[in-house]
Amino acid sequence: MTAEQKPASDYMLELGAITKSYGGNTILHGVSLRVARGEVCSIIGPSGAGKSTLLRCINLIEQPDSGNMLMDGHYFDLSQKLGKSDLMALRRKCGMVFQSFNLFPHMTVLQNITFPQRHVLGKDEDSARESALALLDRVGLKNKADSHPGQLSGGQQQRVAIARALALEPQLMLFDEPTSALDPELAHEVLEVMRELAESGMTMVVVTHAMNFARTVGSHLVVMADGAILEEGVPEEIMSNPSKERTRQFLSVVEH
Amino acid sequence: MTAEQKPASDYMLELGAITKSYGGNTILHGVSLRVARGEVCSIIGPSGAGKSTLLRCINLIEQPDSGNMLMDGHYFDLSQKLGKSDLMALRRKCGMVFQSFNLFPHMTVLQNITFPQRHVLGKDEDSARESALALLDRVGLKNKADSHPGQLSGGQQQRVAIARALALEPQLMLFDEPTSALDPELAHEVLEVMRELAESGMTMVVVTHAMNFARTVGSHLVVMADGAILEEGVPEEIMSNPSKERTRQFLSVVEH
Amino acid sequence: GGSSSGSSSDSSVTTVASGKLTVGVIDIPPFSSYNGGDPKGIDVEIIKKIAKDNNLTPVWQQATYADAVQSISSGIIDVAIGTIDATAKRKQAVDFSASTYLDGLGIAAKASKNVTTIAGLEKLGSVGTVDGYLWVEDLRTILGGKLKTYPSSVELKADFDAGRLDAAIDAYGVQVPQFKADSSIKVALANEHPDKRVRSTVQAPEAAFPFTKGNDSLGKALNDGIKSMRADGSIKKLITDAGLSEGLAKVADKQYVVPLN
Amino acid sequence: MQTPLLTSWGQYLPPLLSGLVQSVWLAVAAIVIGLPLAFLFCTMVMSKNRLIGALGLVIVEIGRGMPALVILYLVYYGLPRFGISLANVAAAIIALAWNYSCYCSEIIRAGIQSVPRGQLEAGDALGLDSRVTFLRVIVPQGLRSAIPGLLGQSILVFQDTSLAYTIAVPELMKQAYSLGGENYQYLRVFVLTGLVYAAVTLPATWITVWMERRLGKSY
Amino acid sequence: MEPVLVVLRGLPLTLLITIVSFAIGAVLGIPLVLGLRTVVAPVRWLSRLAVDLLRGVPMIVWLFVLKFGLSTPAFRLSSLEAAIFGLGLISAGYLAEIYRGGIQSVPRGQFEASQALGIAGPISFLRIIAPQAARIVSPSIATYLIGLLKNSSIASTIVVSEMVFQAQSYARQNPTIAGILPYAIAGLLYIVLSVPVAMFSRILDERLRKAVI
Ligand SMILES: Nc1ncnc2c1ncn2[C@@H]1O[C@H](COP(=O)(O)OP(=O)(O)OP(=O)(O)O)[C@@H](O)[C@H]1O
Ligand SMILES: Nc1ncnc2c1ncn2[C@@H]1O[C@H](COP(=O)(O)OP(=O)(O)OP(=O)(O)O)[C@@H](O)[C@H]1O
Ligand SMILES: [Mg+2]
Ligand SMILES: [Mg+2]
Repeated sequence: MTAEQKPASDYMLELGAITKSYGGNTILHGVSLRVARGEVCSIIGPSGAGKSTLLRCINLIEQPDSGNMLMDGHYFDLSQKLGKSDLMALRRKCGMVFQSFNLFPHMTVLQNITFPQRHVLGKDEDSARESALALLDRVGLKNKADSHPGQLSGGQQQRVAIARALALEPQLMLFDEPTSALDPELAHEVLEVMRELAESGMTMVVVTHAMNFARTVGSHLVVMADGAILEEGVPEEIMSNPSKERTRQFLSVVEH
Repeated sequence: MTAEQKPASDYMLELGAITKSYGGNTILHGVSLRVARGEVCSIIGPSGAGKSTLLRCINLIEQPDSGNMLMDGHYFDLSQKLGKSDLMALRRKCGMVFQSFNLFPHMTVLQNITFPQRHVLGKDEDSARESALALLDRVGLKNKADSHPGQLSGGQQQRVAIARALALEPQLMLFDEPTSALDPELAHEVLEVMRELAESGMTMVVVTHAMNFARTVGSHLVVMADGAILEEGVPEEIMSNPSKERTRQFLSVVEH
Repeated sequence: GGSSSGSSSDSSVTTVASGKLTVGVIDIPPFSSYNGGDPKGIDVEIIKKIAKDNNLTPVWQQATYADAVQSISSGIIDVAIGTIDATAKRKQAVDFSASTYLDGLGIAAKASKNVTTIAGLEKLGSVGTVDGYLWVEDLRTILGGKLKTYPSSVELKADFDAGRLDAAIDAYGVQVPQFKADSSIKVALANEHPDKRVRSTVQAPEAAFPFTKGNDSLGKALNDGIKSMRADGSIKKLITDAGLSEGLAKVADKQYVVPLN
Repeated sequence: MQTPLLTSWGQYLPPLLSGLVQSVWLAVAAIVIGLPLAFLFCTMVMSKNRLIGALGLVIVEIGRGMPALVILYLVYYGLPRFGISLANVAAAIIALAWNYSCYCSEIIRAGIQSVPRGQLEAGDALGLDSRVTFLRVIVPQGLRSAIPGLLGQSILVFQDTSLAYTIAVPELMKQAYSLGGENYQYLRVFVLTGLVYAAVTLPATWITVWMERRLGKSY
Repeated sequence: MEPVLVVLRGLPLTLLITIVSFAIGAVLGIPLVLGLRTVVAPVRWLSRLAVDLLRGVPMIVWLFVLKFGLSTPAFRLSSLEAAIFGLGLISAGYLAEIYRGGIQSVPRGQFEASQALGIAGPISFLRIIAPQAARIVSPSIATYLIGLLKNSSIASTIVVSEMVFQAQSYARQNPTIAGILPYAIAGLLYIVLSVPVAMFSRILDERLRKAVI
């Protein structure tokens, strides 16, 4: 057991020098990051910077090579192989939303949400159903409960994916480019749901190219390039006055 | 033969009341449009508006149900089944670039460009190779000539796709959301190539969500919704002062 | 022999390939065996003699039962050999020569079981035989579900060897060499104890050569040859040389066709 | 002189149909036994344990590598040498089921591998137990894309029941040979037999195509 | 030792039937798959029926019907010809279906891109679609080839002396030996022959999965 209960700190998430390589290729060169409770942390940066890899390391879809992590008071030594119970504890605390939605296509929208509730939280059918419907209502899709994901637009699918992640009552939500597969209008409806979520106080880490969202909703902006954090701080400040040339170059392109 | 030679007009493309339906579903309700020579015409509008369908009707990947078209002096009666020679004439005049690149994955970058030159224009190996390399140079990818598309980034692939379409020396280029599958930086490099192309005097019809491109490069903006043109005119004017509520709503979302 | 009718041959017999007798050889020793192109067996010797007497060169083709029969109907071969019995139904599709020898019903069983009669079979658990023999239907009436039928002697014997069958019923002549090396198995000729319920034991089926329907010149040649070999004892000698009982040579005067007409 | 074709077919049909019943039941039994086996072999082949994986591979490759007829002979005539003596129907079912399950195992594996990786990751991210993810998320989707292949293989196992005639199972092909041996009209008998097989396999194929098309559409 | 030699004697014919009928099927499968995909409805239905009949009637029956049903004094197939031709036709049916699957899994965009470039239908099919489809279906084709190798044994029923026929014939001519032995030998030989193809197809499959196409 590498996880121990610690007194709750102000930070929901503290990453210490996380490294990750594939084959001989080092993708993350010791990334450290602190995300405060209730904060919306946006990560931006060029393609291949390692943003997705970092997110996947946080919820341990990929096991980092070294580093440590403190999530909501649980400490993880990432250089050791983590046990099942550690993984379970971590995943109960943290939900994830993918660029390509990854809804289960063979289940209805409702089942997509109740299934993990029942198998992870051990909820019974009725209470899972009840909270699933409440969540669908929250993302504006109560009337689609019995549809299959294939019958929904991309924007609707992504909203279901958010509801599915929320169903496990996570403390932290990770988003990996949740809108970049979507048309502007559909992206907008997803960003609106995320904005409401942020307003409700959820701690969020969001990889995104939606600069407007990062500026207006985000309270913390992280710029990554080449497997490291280039700079971080208050979004408005970095956007108007980046300290690194690489950031300036990237921002000029993203904002056209 | 439904195509006849007419004296060259100021317009590269004139569409007259084009309609198209799938099954019983009418997608285009009589679209008319004129694109002047050397003009960059941007088409914007919400998902499902029929933008892609219109583009596919222009180069006749889909045969419209009715309407007519004058392209670079060739007249096409679109309510009749078009013969092979009409289709060939049309496709020699007009190149197309797709959202998903659609390069031929089993050929090298060079072969992707020389293959249609040799089979459509009947060029010999050497001259095809020479002009292909010149085009690759133009899109900044001469050094990737012998790579396979799978080895390139999305932005590089799309630039090759542009070179491939240019290889047939078209009078008109059609782009269907050429950057929406790309990360901002990669999108930027493709938009740069398109900007240069426009500056060289190519007539272009571009379906896009890149408002900055439509504003700065485009000389003509078309807003589509529900299978019809909502409004059209000078980009800056429409963007700053749309005449239709639907346009206003769409613009507010696209520009965040 | 007779007057010459073929232009390119000096045989009076019409055959598929003139001057040649194309023979389908079914592997069923000791009656016939392809033997890599140099066929051996009782039927082979009879055919060789007839071919020689009629100025025909025998051409041997390896055959299976179904393939041989259909090849005769389709005019691919002239005649098939391999202890085949004549029946009225079969005569609608092919013609049969005069009978060559008796096809006795053999019963092979553990010597300890001492089964030598049809009645003895009824006490056993399971009995196998080969499809196509004339006794199959009669046996089925008596034995019902206890009777299993196999595509050829090979499968029958394999199953008997595997111990699933208490008795194997096959042509007596086939069983004698099959089990001659195994003293624990006794092969009995059921015809020595006729049982009315199985006609083949009352009057043994007679083997004959099927040939192309309507080829009368070939029929005559076959009949003449067989009758003369029967008369001069050469068939009997072939049978005894193969180690079989000479009783098999005692073919009745009237040809036996099932059902008897 | 010759009986008219249709009259003789009329006479052949009853025994052929009784053989058909036997064939269908052999095929059904082989499928009912073979499908769970296919899952077992597939999980073995896909297992992370190298030993189990290798064992699975050997079973599957032998099952696919030998003609069904040879498997049948080995099971029926060979096993008694090791003291295992099976009834002919049982041997036929086992041989067909083995052959069938080995092919199906590969079809299922291909189906499972065609499920996008994102599904596995989503299961992980939701904290689902990896067994739950595999059984409830990956397998149902993989099976769906495997269904046309499995149906096709089931049609083939029905045709392969014809091999059971060599071990004296009175199925359709065996009835055909018996009829042919009785009246020497093999060609007529076989043409009718082919039609009887087709009467089952053609509709079955069309159902497969129809299912494929339905499954091709989204959920 | 002798049974091994006898079965080995059938090996050349087994290989000949397998290879030639596979080649016939691979070629005839092309017009069939074009028929399956044509817009001309009657041609499409006929192709469908042909493919389904070829696949739906057991090989044993096809071979018998080909050898004897087509037989007239003027035109006659020898056993070997009937076996090769019959298995070739049946393979065409199976391969046409495999081809169809491959063509369907080439992304639509590839058809549209060649159309937009004005590349003529036949060239686009041969040079753009077919090579991509071929990569997709090559594992299925390898699997089918292994199946065909084994199914060539059905030719024994119309007296083609390939391996199983040799095994059968040996068993029949030597009634005293264990009838099962030659079959076991033949079975082993089939595995020996098919394992390399299976391995090759597995490697090919993995390679193509990873391939930077
Ligand atoms: N499973 C893997 N095996 C090997 N290399 C990988 C793997 N996953 C990612 N990489 C490499 O790691 C680097 C960073 O990838 P990552 O997906 O984290 O970038 P990103 O910042 O999310 O980029 P994008 O904006 O394109 O999504 C890339 O060079 C990628 O090729
Ligand atoms: N082949 C087809 N068959 C049936 N309906 C189609 C077909 N292609 C397009 N449609 C329908 O036509 C409508 C317009 O589609 P189109 O792709 O032209 O929209 P679009 O404006 O390009 O949208 P997007 O921004 O999402 O690309 C949509 O409702 C779509 O479902
Ligand atoms: Mg990423
Ligand atoms: Mg579109």
